[in-house]
Amino acid sequence: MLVVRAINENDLDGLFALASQVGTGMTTLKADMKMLGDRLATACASFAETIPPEERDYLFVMEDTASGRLAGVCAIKGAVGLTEPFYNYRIGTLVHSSRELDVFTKMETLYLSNDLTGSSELCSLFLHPDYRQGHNGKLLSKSRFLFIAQFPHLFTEKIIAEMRGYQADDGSSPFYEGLGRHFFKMDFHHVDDLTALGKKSFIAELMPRQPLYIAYLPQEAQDVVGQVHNSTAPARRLLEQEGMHYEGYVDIFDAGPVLQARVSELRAMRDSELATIAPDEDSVHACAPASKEPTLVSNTTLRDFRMIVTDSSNANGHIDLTSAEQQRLHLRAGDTVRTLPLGARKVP
Amino acid sequence: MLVVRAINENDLDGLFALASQVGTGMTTLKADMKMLGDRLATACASFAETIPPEERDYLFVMEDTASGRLAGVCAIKGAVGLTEPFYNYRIGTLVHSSRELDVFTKMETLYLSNDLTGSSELCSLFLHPDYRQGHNGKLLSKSRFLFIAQFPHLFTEKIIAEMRGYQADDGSSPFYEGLGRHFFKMDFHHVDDLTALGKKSFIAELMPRQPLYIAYLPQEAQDVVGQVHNSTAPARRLLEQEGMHYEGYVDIFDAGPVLQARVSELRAMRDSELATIAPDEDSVHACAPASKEPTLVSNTTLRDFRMIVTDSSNANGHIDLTSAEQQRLHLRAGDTVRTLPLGARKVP
Amino acid sequence: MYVVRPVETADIPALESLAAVTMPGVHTLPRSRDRIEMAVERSLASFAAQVDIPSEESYLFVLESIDEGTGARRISGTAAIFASAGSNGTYFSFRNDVIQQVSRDLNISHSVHALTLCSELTAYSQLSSFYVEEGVLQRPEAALLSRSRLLYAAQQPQRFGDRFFVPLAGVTDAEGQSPFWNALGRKFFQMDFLDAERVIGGARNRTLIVELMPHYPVYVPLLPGDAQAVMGQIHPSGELAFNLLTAEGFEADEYIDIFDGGPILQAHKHGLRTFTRSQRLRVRMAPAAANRGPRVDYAICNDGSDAFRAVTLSSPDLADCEAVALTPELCEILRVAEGDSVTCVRI
Amino acid sequence: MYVVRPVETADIPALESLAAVTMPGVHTLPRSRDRIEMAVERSLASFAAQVDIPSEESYLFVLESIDEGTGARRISGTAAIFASAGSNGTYFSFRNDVIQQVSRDLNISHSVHALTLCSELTAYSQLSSFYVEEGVLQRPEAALLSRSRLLYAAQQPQRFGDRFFVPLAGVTDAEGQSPFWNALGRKFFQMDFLDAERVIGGARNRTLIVELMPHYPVYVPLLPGDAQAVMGQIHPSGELAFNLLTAEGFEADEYIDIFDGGPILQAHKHGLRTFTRSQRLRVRMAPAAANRGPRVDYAICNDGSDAFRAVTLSSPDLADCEAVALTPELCEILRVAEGDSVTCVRI
Repeated sequence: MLVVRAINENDLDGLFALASQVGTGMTTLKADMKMLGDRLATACASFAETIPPEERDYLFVMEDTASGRLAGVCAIKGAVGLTEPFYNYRIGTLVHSSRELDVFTKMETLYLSNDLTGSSELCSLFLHPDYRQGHNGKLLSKSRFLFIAQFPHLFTEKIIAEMRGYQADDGSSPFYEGLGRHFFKMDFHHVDDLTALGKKSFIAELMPRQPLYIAYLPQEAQDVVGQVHNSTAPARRLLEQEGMHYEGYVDIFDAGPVLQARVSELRAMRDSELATIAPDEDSVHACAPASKEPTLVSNTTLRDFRMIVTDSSNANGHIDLTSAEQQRLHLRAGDTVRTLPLGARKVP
Repeated sequence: MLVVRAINENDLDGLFALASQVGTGMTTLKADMKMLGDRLATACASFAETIPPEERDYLFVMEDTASGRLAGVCAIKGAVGLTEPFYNYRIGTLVHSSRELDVFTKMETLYLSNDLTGSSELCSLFLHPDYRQGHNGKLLSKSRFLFIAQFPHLFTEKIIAEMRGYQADDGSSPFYEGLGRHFFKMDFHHVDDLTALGKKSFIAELMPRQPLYIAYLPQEAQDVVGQVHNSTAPARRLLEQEGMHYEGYVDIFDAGPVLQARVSELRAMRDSELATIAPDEDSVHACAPASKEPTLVSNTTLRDFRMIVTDSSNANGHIDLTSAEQQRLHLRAGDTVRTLPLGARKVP
Repeated sequence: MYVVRPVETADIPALESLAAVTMPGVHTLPRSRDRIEMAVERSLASFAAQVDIPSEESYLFVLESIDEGTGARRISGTAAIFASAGSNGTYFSFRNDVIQQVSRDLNISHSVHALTLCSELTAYSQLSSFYVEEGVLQRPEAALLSRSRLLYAAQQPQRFGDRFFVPLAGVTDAEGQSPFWNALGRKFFQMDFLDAERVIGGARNRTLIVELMPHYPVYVPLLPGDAQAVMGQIHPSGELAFNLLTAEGFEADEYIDIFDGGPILQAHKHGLRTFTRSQRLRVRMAPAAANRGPRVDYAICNDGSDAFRAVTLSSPDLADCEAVALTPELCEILRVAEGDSVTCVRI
Repeated sequence: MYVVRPVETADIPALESLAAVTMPGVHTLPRSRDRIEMAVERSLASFAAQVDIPSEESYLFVLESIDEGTGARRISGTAAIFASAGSNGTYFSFRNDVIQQVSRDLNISHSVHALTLCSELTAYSQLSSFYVEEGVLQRPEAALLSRSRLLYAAQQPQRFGDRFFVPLAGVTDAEGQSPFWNALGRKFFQMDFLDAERVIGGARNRTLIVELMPHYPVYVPLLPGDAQAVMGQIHPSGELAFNLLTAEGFEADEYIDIFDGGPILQAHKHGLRTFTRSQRLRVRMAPAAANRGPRVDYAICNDGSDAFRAVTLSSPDLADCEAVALTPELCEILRVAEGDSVTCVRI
């Protein structure tokens, strides 16, 4: 059975094994023992609240409780862009019109911006291929929203997630080829690696500073602005179900969309509820409503945050969990949990 | 008793009488018979659906049914900026940092933009001083959200409302004095009048085009960016309760905030529900739940849209309305209404 | 024989027939009878005006050929100079900016070329409407005509700015399509190049340019190859003018036209040979000298206060001379007499 | 008597004591022993170098006074020229842009002044470090020293660019506060003007400028009045240099310094008197002439191929002369002999 939980000091080897599976394309999770070790230390300090909220990096792992193996990982950064500038292109609109000529031209523009500086970021989501089935992907991705709903005071007003941008079959980025290459004069993957290493000052030095009309770009580049990589489309849908939206910010290299939301408007903030674990009695089981859909359930402890998906659901502030489920949450009957229906409620 | 309803051909004199009370500061509602007549004609065509959605201008009046007098007015424009450019300043962030000097400077910038082009706009809200009491202001302002919830297909994805910006006691705008005056070289009120008359091409011609660092402005101007006029603060709060947010767009002259929302995320879209008017029988009255708060109720007819506030509430798809209330809605028992609790539900 | 002189009312019919044959690239030469008349009238008024500060004056010169046998005269070319470009507005051009990009971390450095809409040429004096008949193309009189405007400007500095520029037509294909326009202006104007030139009347000082053209620099590497290739390139019809002007001291790389990307040559008068290398010499009347020794071509003009006239002279080097020998015929054409001063500059 | 010559290693102690007394405005003159030694070494290497393309060379000249009685020599001034500004990076400055604003509807037109961070002065040759002792301020030798750099550049064009510029220190108050810096650079650097100059070592070519300074034009009307007032204004200490340079042909309005807003004078060499008005004359050795007739001051230098030397000469007008009379003493200082060529230009 699976549980998503706060990472701890003993997870370094498991994390490295996972990162070894990631391959290229995820710059924040490289199979580098030094980098992962540093990150793990930051994550432990984050859950222990020994570093300030804006420096925190909450790293969660999905553990297969049967084998102890790590099946996946995901993270929330407390704030981005406070030590190195965090760049995006923002898509704006400029209208050029002349009454004299009866011409009205609406043009989209790219502005280099650091607007998202200070936002909390969802990142580093990776599920081992062996576990890509059932609700596992949803559990892993959505666990972060339940965490935020339980501890909203730890986060800034805005939460974002950068989505990997569109790539052609040969792995090239049409957006990069149409724009960035002219200024960086190096391969897309090389640029990507440099940013992963935190060497970002070259962006300020080499990137065009003036607003760009998108219409100047080659058609192939225009077409992929805000488009995700094919393999990222499901992840995007999950986040959108939770209330995150593409609001016109894209990656400066591959034009992948940034999804964003106000924390207060996340589905989890509206729809998650506290509940008490019902006593494990037959009479209780009998009264529990027939569950229509799975529910995410977490404990309420920052330091040992744990979350599962269950077929039970919250009925008037009570939820019926098996003793195995209680054990995975490190809880028992009478303890408080936070619950969130796994699927988004349909807007009527 | 009051009803908010779609304007009709017979309202011109009443509208003029209202507009005469408005005074300066609301550029879209001037006591000018020609302008008001044109606007009324557009509004009637809008409710009759004889012009395309993006050209529509839904104008609502609040009528005192006892006297037939018009007590207030408000409007929703189908789309802004499609014939004349619609300008705003967008507030962005630029980070200037140097590792070498250990300097990290986060600067706010103003970008001249037409980003909100095509959004639907809430505008022209005015309540006659004689009626500024009770729930009247809420009824008038919020009526528009119930209309949108009933007819969401008529609106674009984004809805905005421009709020009047901060003014000093002498009526001057510190933002305009610190910025616009250098480029327009004329009085704030003169500039405002010109935009009201639709003479907007001077904005393209005279406004600085390059992004501006807010830090360059005088402190008095910096302080009022995104601040509303004192008298507009209550109106701002009403809109914020309905799910509209200040997202960093301000007026180019007085830096008043633009509130905006995705239509799908408005409170009215989530929380309004359809109901059937219960038969007017004593037994029904007895069963109706004790109302905790007033409810907005509208009919469901575009052409004769009417809305009231009542002390009843929607109980499992039924609502109990007095015959006088039914009459004000042009409905009777068994007809369908849309209901929305007047106050926002508290987020738990 | 040829002489350059200010245009006169009697030249209008000749100008009209000239306009009928000029090439498509020359967009500054008026074509209709009405516009030719206006240009001539404006020139007459300009030459006659008392000028303290250069403003809307426009001076039109013609090259007149004189048949040495019959004395018959005909117009063989035109050239104009506006006292102050964009004088009733702003003269817009693209400035060629080079943005240096240096990355310390990556140890790389390169420069990026960008075009910025600018109004810096406003109030420069603008040379325009240069045209000579085919028969004159290879002759020194082509240079004489081009340069006469500057000789006049050197004599009458209060009528002109300290800086001069000349827009030359850019590259268009046989159908009148401009690759530069298609990549840039078309996206904002939503019309063909020739249509745009027509609605704007060839002007570069109109409000609608601010309304429609891009406010932010255009990064050249983002433009399609064919548009990049024609930036700063001249229409073949402008080659002669280009060569004459660069020999004069004009520089071509700083500005290009906002519509067709053609080069705009510009110079401070200190950089122009007509201003820095011309000599004032006394006239010595002499019969045509026997052909002794090497000769060089000079542009020679009278002092212009009344009636400006300029001619070419093939003469021994005048470098260290105090006087120049002119035949009585030339003296008559130049309207000078023995002992008068003339201005000479090597062509 | 005074002579201008390239700096020598033996001058280091004298330069050090000079640096101790120079005024706060002159930020390009090295102050510490180490930096003075580096500057002298670099100059020696530069004069000695074979140069095809101007690069990191920097030439330092000194003005030496020679006591006519004792023959004692002392250093009375310095002046330098960098072959290519920002040669290991980009030379940043603010360009003064004027944005024309015209509204057809409102029938109004005005211009707005904006400062744009630009790298256009990169690869210009840069004059700097001009300083003379108080006793020389009123003497023609001040002009001689300033101009010697250009005389040398005119003789050795391959060592320099075609364009030259000179940043002059801007206005600061007694506490070293710069109103321009306080309105602009401070907002990005978050430190005092003098601290910023210290960390950047007076340079204008560093990556951190790109990282910190504004990328978008600064609209001048938005700056506080005191910052606007000092834009393009010189520190009082720079007045002499300013006057000498503008007399030479430098123009002041196009660029200002990004830190203190001081003027940056610039010119194409075609616009500089040293390049356009200097004469090559033969040396005629002669005893000091009796004082007959009006005299004018000239700067005179040898041909500089070996050891550049320049002096002033008060002489009758040399306008139409082929030779210049020099005393044996001057010939010795200039290291020329009867019949050699020297370059002369009026001061």
